[in-house]
Amino acid sequence: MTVMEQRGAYRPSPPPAWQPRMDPAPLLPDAEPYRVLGTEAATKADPGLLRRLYAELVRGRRYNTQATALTKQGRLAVYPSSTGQEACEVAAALALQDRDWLFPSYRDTLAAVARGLDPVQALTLLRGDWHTGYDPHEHRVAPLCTPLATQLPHAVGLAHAARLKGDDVVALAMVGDGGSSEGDFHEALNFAAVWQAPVVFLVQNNGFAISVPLAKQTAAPSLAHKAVGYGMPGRLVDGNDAAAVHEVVADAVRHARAGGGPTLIEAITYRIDAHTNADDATRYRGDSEVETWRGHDPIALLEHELTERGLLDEAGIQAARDAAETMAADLRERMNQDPVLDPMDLFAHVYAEPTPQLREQQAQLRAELEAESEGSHR
Amino acid sequence: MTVMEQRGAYRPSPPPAWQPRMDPAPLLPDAEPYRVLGTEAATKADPGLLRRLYAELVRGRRYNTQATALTKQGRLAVYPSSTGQEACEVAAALALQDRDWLFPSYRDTLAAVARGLDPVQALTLLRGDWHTGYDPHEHRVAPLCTPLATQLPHAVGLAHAARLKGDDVVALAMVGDGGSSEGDFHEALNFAAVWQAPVVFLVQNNGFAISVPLAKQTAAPSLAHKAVGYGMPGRLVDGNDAAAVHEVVADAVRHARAGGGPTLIEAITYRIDAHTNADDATRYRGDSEVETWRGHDPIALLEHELTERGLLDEAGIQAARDAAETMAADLRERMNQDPVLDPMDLFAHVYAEPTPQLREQQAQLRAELEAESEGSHR
Amino acid sequence: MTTVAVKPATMAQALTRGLRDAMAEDPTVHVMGEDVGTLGGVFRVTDGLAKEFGEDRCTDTPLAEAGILGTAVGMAMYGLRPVVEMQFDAFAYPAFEQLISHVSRTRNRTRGKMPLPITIRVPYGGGIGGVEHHSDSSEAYYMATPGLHVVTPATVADAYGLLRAAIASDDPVVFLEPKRLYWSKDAWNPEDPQSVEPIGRAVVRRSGRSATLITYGPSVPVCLEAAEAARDEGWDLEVVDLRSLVPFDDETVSASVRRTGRAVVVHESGGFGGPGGEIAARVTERCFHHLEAPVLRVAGFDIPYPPPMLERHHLPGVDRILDAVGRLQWEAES
Amino acid sequence: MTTVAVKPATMAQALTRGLRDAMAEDPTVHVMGEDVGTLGGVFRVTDGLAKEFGEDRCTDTPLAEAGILGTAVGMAMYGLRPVVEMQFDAFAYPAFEQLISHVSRTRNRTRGKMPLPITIRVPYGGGIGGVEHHSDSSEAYYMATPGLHVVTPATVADAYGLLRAAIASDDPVVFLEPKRLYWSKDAWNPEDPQSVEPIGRAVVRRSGRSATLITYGPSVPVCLEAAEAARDEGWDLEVVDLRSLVPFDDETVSASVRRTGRAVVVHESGGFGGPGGEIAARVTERCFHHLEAPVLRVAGFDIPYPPPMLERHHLPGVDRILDAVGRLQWEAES
Ligand SMILES: Cc1ncc(C[n+]2csc(CCOP(=O)(O)OP(=O)(O)O)c2C)c(N)n1
Ligand SMILES: Cc1ncc(C[n+]2csc(CCOP(=O)(O)OP(=O)(O)O)c2C)c(N)n1
Ligand SMILES: [Mg+2]
Ligand SMILES: [Mg+2]
Repeated sequence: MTVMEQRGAYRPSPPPAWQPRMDPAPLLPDAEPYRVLGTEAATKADPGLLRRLYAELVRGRRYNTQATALTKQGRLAVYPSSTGQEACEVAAALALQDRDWLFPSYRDTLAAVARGLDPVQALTLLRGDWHTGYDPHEHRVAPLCTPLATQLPHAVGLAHAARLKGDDVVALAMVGDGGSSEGDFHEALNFAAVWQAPVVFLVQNNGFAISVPLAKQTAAPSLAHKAVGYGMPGRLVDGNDAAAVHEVVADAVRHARAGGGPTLIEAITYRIDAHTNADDATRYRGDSEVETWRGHDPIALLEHELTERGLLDEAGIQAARDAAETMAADLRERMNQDPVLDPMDLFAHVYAEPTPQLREQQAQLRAELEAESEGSHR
Repeated sequence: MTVMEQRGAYRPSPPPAWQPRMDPAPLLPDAEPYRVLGTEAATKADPGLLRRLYAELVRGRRYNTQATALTKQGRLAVYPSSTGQEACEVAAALALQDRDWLFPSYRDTLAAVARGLDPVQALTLLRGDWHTGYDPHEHRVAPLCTPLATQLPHAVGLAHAARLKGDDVVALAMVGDGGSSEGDFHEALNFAAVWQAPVVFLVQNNGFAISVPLAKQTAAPSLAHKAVGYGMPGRLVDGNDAAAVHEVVADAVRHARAGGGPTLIEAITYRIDAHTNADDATRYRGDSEVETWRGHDPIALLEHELTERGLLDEAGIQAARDAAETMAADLRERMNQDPVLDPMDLFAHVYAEPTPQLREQQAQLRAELEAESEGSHR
Repeated sequence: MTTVAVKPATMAQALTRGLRDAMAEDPTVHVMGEDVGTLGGVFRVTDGLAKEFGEDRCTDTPLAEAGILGTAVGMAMYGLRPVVEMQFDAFAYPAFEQLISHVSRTRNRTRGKMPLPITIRVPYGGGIGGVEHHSDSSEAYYMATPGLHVVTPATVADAYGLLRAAIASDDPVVFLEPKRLYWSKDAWNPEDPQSVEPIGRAVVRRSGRSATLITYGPSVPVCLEAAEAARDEGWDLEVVDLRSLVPFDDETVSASVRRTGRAVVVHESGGFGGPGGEIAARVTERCFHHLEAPVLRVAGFDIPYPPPMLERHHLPGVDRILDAVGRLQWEAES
Repeated sequence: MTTVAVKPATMAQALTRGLRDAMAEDPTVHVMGEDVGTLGGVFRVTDGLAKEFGEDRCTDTPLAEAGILGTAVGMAMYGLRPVVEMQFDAFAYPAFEQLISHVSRTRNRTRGKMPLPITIRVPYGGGIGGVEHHSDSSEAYYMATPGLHVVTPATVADAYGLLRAAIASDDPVVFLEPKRLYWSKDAWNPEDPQSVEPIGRAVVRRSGRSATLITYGPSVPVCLEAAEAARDEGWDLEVVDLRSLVPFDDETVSASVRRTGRAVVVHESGGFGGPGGEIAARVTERCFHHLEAPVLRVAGFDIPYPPPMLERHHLPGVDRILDAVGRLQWEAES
């Protein structure tokens, strides 16, 4: 039917009804990051939980300082400290059930440890040993992920698979503010929303991607505002308020588990240390900014709340400190032992069975090692 | 300073002030797609512009039917028709100034032709001839882009470069609803917003990505809602209303040119034909849906408005029709001539200068062609 | 035992059947990709699967290749066996980071704790008049990525057998489907498909004594045709179909070249940095003293895949193969 | 003519100087990438450029490699010469679609109308104790992509010269910077840098008569060391530094191998499907009758790059090179 044939007979109908698939308003984050500590909400929080969070935060901070010290002693190749971000790490991990999965980025050793991972096994990657020193299935912690944002679609796929199987498992995926610029972030959030997969995305907005400040990373009102573009709720939370992080993540996990689909959470926090021990943060930021954030320290915030309310006394603080020191001493001692790696393991897990080519290379290396150990080599 | 050292002296300060970088409200699209035809706004539209749009729409539709016919005659390898989407194609292109750039996808031949490109040159790719049969600099039309959404960062980079140079050039980048799921979409919009680049992103939401309906592509209230997550305004427009598309795109172009940064526009439209001539649309959608949309045909809509208001009469319609037929006849005739391609051109533009390796291969092919033409070959 | 009439089937049909049988046998097999559900894929290879097994088992995904492969990784982590379709060769490129950084390495990274049994189906190669980005031969990228298996069938029976083996493999397999062989037909009985060949074995498709053509995928029929034509020139060519590029069957290939003393590697992918370099080098390492001439290569030119109107000049054809055979220093013999 | 004292400089310093000089000479040269501005890059190669030329000329981009390269394409379309930094080898993978589908092909696609003079700097290779994804040798991917030049310096002077040539090239150049040579020092006068070498010429770094080591980038110093050690075994090895993988300098390489009659290709990248296959194959095609033994390859194993604690077992070292030289069938000589 050409245009001219249409004419005459044609009376334009109204456009096929346009209906937004949902009201965007409830998806939008609040203007202010959600806080619990120092607010009315704190009085409703479970004291046991707060105390547990406190102990874990103290332990986490000690882990960070100990690991950083180990880099100076050459016992770790590199350590991306999460000092200042312990509330995000610990509270988010504790908001999960045992059967849930954690998808950490390279900075999230603490979250993995908070899930029960052995503190030494969590560090094999950063020590220069094999990448994943633990069985991911044991504590349901995926390998620490280095290529930014690439772990997010994995979390979506796993959560989707669990749902298809009828398991009420939720996946928590962690990523940084910088990582939110990667295409994989976009694709993961979109798949999650379309599939209504039980995933929670937690962006730790710590102000920087190495040296690049947030203002060069995004022009959005907040990273949480990205949620509406996928049709999922966005939440903003004070990332240094462990009680608030726990509540917001736990809410999102519950929502996901109940079949409500994914949530995007932006936690506002700050990286107190340099990007890693190898980084020189003075090249891109001033001390005063760091000092301001030290005044909003996640441990001090929680400690203040607990002591003010009589839920923690000197003895309790001392107990947390002692436990942290015990962990640190154990970590130090075990990290001071040289791991024994077998070079022949280079070929062991490239495939289920080594290819003929790998078997040849295996034989070559074996011969070299034998020659070396016989001292007969050049 | 350990936690314990901090204690005592520590009085928690309020969190470092959190300020959303901008009020999200103005970035959000309206709930209803913007319309002009059949509304009060139409009375304010420039009659000359409306008549020009009409002539171009009629020509565009004829181009679509002619090109589709050419596929049946084996004169085109494939043609992705934009029948039903002519208002988006034409009105968007006409909203640009001469110095602006268009970044079309593979479906946007019409937009390129509306910018003045020769109708035959615009079809070399789809004919099986060399990909880009025109000089992109001549009409400032980038090559028709096949890998979805990959042209979007190009548009951002070009607009950014122009701005750095002080040229007030705007880039219009076109993409489909399906393409909005690609990571490149996300990265392009984010770069554009951070750089405040003068780019306009036009998503033609035609309901399908080949066979996949929008509901499997996104769960967002609308694709335009994605804008807020980048910190740019999102606009929704009735993509079959040429006057509305022209106005919304022209507004966004003006905004960009004035230094206001990028805009994301979602045009609601419908692909009346199959994905390409090779596709069988009956496998994934019913006739009734197509019929509904035929009732909201972009040409009929505009024709109705113009005739109702006495801006177009039978003679005017006939004139548009004649012009379209002339174009179609010319296209038919010229497309019926076999293009002459020189096989030696395979090596001409891989690099500025062929590498020694390519020169060897060139010599080999030359020898083969000579042998072939001498009939001496097997 | 009943005898079933053996009717000709196309490669596309054999692939569909392979997917169907795998899904029927193993509920953890999931098919996913763009347009694989309702439409049955642009080549109809997944036709009917969504209907038979439901949309949760054969899923139209959003349009994002990294997302498709990335979510498949997560699904595999939870015990599923995703079979991912990349719509065309060049549209697999957005998924390369997931492929290289995760799919190929997760087993190794986790010391065997997290194998990723993912099959990545890639319709590949030219010769079908496709516009740009629809005719790439990208096997060089996959071959250079340790941790992946790379296979490609040349016959209807292999299409079924190798696909079943790929899906059954506990490792990721890039399964390259030669587009222009989709409609090639062969006597093959879908009701009684031949036993599944293990991945990693080449096969001698034609025996000969003069020289060996080493090839795979879409170039196999071309080489067989060349071998027929070569008889007029007095050459009796052997044709080896590699079937699997990784692992590589050195045994079969070297045995053939030791027998014939001459070899030409034939593939459609670009020559420079392409598969032929590896193959020629390893054959030479193993058969040096049996070689009468250097192993030659007939490949696509080192250019972006050309437009349809010129592709016949680019693709290795019978003449170009025979020219190469002619350059195998036959003088030395007499 | 004044004589200037020639002080040692590191390769990183030479690269910084190369960028600076190019930016000073040509206002269309723009540097962009993650952390290249304020920080000066994680390897400090772009140190000081943002300060000297402003943030518009040396730009910290959002964190998205496809976006970086994709916007660079658009900038090049408008007449700029972007120099893009990929922070580490493995973080270039997200940009592969832009690289393969556009960067390498746009000149060809537009019949020369839209050249893309983009330089892509990729710190690459291992040996620095980097954790996973920080030590890849990905040159095989780039070599297999027609339309790209691929170069890699091994000396301080070449770092400057090749980088200047890359930025001056009207074609896209993948510029591979051997990470572990960043801090290597050489007598090199930044105030009077040597003339810029054209891209595409290999160089004989050490002359010898017994056999040729063909190598490039981070393996050049290793080969020179091996050549020294080989003197004890009575071998006088020639070392050819390719400098440019695309285009490939067949002339220099073949001339050397014809002289010596034996060759070993040495590189850090995986062997299977790696650059060595191509190199060995083309040397053999050209020098077959001069070869006393097959061209051998010493390469990284066909495994994902190992953890730092094991990398020394993976990387081709002096011993492994000498072992290969020893297998060049010297018996044949006597
Ligand atoms: C794909 C990719 N590109 C680049 C890098 C290098 N890199 C490592 S950390 C980092 C910054 C990450 O910033 P953000 O996401 O904010 O996380 P944070 O370090 O602040 O925790 C960069 C660029 C990487 N790991 N992966
Ligand atoms: C990266 C990439 N993946 C897949 C394809 C194959 N493909 C071509 S068109 C198309 C659907 C596009 O849908 P949409 O973006 O909505 O545009 P439309 O066809 O509706 O205009 C697909 C999947 C492609 N061209 N590029
Ligand atoms: Mg950060
Ligand atoms: Mg569409």
